[in-house]
Amino acid sequence: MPIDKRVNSTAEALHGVQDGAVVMISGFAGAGFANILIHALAELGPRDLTLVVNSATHPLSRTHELIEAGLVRKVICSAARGRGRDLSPFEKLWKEGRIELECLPQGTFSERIRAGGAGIPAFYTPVGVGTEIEMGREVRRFNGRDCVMEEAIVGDVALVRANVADRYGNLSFRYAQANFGPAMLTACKLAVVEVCEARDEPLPQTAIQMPGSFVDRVFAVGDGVGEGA
Amino acid sequence: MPIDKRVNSTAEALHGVQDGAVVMISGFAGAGFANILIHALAELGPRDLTLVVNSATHPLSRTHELIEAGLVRKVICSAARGRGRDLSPFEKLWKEGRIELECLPQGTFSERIRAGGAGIPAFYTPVGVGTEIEMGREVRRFNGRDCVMEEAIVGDVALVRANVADRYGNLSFRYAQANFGPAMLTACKLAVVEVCEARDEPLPQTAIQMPGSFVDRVFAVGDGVGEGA
Amino acid sequence: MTPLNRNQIAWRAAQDIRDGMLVNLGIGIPSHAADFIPPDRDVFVQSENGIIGCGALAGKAEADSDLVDASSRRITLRPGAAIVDSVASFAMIRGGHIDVTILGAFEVAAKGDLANWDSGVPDKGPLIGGAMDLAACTGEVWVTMEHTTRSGGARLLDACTLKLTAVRCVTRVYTDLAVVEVTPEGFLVHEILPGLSREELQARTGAALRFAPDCRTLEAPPLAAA
Amino acid sequence: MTPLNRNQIAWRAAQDIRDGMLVNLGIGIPSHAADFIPPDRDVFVQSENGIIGCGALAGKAEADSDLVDASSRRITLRPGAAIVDSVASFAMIRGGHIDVTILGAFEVAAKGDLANWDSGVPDKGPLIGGAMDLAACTGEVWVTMEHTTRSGGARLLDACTLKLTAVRCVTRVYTDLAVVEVTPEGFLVHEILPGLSREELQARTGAALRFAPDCRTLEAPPLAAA
Repeated sequence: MPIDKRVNSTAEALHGVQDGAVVMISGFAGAGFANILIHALAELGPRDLTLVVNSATHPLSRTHELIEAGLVRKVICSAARGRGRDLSPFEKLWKEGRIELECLPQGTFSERIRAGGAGIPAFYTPVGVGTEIEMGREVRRFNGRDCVMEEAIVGDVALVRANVADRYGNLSFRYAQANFGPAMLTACKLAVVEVCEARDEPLPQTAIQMPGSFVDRVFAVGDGVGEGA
Repeated sequence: MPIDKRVNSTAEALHGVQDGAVVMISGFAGAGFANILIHALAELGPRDLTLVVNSATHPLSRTHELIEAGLVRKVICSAARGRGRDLSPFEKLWKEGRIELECLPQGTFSERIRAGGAGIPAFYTPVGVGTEIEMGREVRRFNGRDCVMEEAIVGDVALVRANVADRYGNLSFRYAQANFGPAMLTACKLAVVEVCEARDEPLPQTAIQMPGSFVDRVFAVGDGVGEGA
Repeated sequence: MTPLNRNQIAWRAAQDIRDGMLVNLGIGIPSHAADFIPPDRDVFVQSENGIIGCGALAGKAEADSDLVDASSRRITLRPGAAIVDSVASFAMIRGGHIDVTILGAFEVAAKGDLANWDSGVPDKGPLIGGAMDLAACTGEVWVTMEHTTRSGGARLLDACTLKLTAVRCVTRVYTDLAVVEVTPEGFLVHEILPGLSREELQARTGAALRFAPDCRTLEAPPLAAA
Repeated sequence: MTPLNRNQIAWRAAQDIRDGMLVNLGIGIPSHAADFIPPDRDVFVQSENGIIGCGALAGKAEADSDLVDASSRRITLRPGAAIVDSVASFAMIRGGHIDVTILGAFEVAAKGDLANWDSGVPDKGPLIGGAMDLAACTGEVWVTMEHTTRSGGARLLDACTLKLTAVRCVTRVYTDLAVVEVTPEGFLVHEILPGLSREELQARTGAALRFAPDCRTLEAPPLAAA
């Protein structure tokens, strides 16, 4: 049967996501949030989720909908501080002890996800040595420099935003849209992408930034609607 | 001063390469050999080199010129077997005990180079467990699976072939030409690239497969002359 | 009783490639499997040098020295093909993203150990290539090979005698005489060449064989030898 | 004696960016350094989200929600800019490929320890972001900050009191009062605000200061406050 990874609804896109799932959510600094999928996941309502997301508080990401709906047990991120003095939805629940938090250096966050997708169970990095990151981690010296051991992160489902996909799931991104997306797609059992446009004809080889072999489902949301609030 | 990484001769391209250098050479299966630079390095004649090259014996790579000239002390590779029954130049010297050899699984080879460029001093991989690769390596179990620890490889100079460069050193590759090149450029102190064409005007952002910030020198050799024997 | 030729072994393995799979095909017999994948199955062939979606071998006119597979063959791309660098290619392999790899072998042990990278030829240098990564990290590792050596020695063994590629990795073996599954209890024969008795097959095998209850005859269409 | 304003601190740091450098600029004062790089120097500004070659902030007409820097500002690209994903961006940072990073800070210790990610505000969540990677792995780590807290407390200290970002990493500090090098022997002042005595500067500093033999006056052109 000719491969075609395009689906026609968010229900199809998210089919099979269960309570307790580890959900990876891409997007950084306003670019690359799969907000249609995130919103649909909040409506679907699986509980006890672990979110792997760079920021738990970015105002342009709908991650907060999952948090406000009480679906999230734990967040693994590099940023969990809302803007201004008022507490963000995440910070409120975290302060109340209702969400567990693991806050990592951003390069360790991205590399652990990459390791999860690349079959590397653990690696060493000098980042975090001498800081609170060191606590509970093995420290080992290489070439005269202390490093901490970091283990891979894997997930059940990745929600990623791209620009154009083809039927094979090949992806191209606009500008800074990729960020954590490619790594997250490799690290999750189910890789779901929302795109502006999902074409029948294959993307030219030179335009592909992420091979479709890492992508399970593609959902076209039309131009721009996935971005912003 | 406006950045311009283009050089006008192989002498300029290789300036500063010294005896004892660790030289990384890209190329795989006939694509991406920087044969003009390799040939020029053989003529320049630095001694006691360590070559980091996927194959020590590929007939389309001029790596053999460095080996035949007696410039190579050690080879780190994943393939060191010449075609047919006759011994290749590498195999002759290796049999005579005149070249040291470290033969690695190809994924471990590429990942160790990537680690060298990415600030990862060591990582674990399941590849090689239960084989002779395990000898002399630390074995550690993660998630019920034994893995070996592999350390980063770094180099002094990378010789890489690309298709088009711009004045900033940004690169695009043709088809399977990239292979080990991008990783090697990140892992070496001096990153030298030979290209068909080196443009004054910048490559469009979407055409760049390797940012110029990893490239030190670009040498244009014209169409095709760098490939093959 | 005529053993399968190499193209027929490749054909037989290719029949088990499932629709939508991402497969990696080794040098030799495995590479020919690409020619025999049933046309109703949409399959991507990955090559270690970063090609995801190898097409047919290139004709003279279209051959391009930059468009090669890991065996240095000039190829074409199938629709939807992508190309990545070696680091990403092996991240894909090591990360378990390849569904099945079909590899040649010198020996396979009853517990699934594979020896396929060093035949013990004296003087020649070693060639590991991508074999260890593929064997250790792919969910299904299928081996295609002749059932015995040229001199009649067994290749299916209790324990390999040659240097190992990876341990406990092979899931199926396709030979010129049989289709054999590697189970926790050892070799289980699913198909056997017509006219070859179970005892004769066992005699050519260096480890105990069990036979599946529904063990069938091994059949392949007539194909020219590779 | 008027301390430098934030733009002037950024200006002063920018004068030390050398031709051809690849720099990363943190949020706040550091981000303004981009505006003051001398025009004879061709510099690439990297941002953690993968932009290599950030240009000026985007005007309303050209603003694009996908073309942002790590501070969520809509930007343009300079000629020759490239964009990579987060994994590659931090491989670049961790691998030491950034020449200099300019960061804001709450505290800097005499041996180079940096505290810049947690000011100890109660209730608010943590924000590490890229600071630890940049501080730990960049060859030159420059800090721009006010010399003291709003209440006059010292920020240059024998040992940091706030949570650390990285140890032994800061190489230079640019404040509104001085330019200070971090040496193996501690803080070494290279420039001091005109009209401010060495004793006065020491009184506002929580660690012993030494003064370079050629210690100069700290000067910056008039610039509107940031």
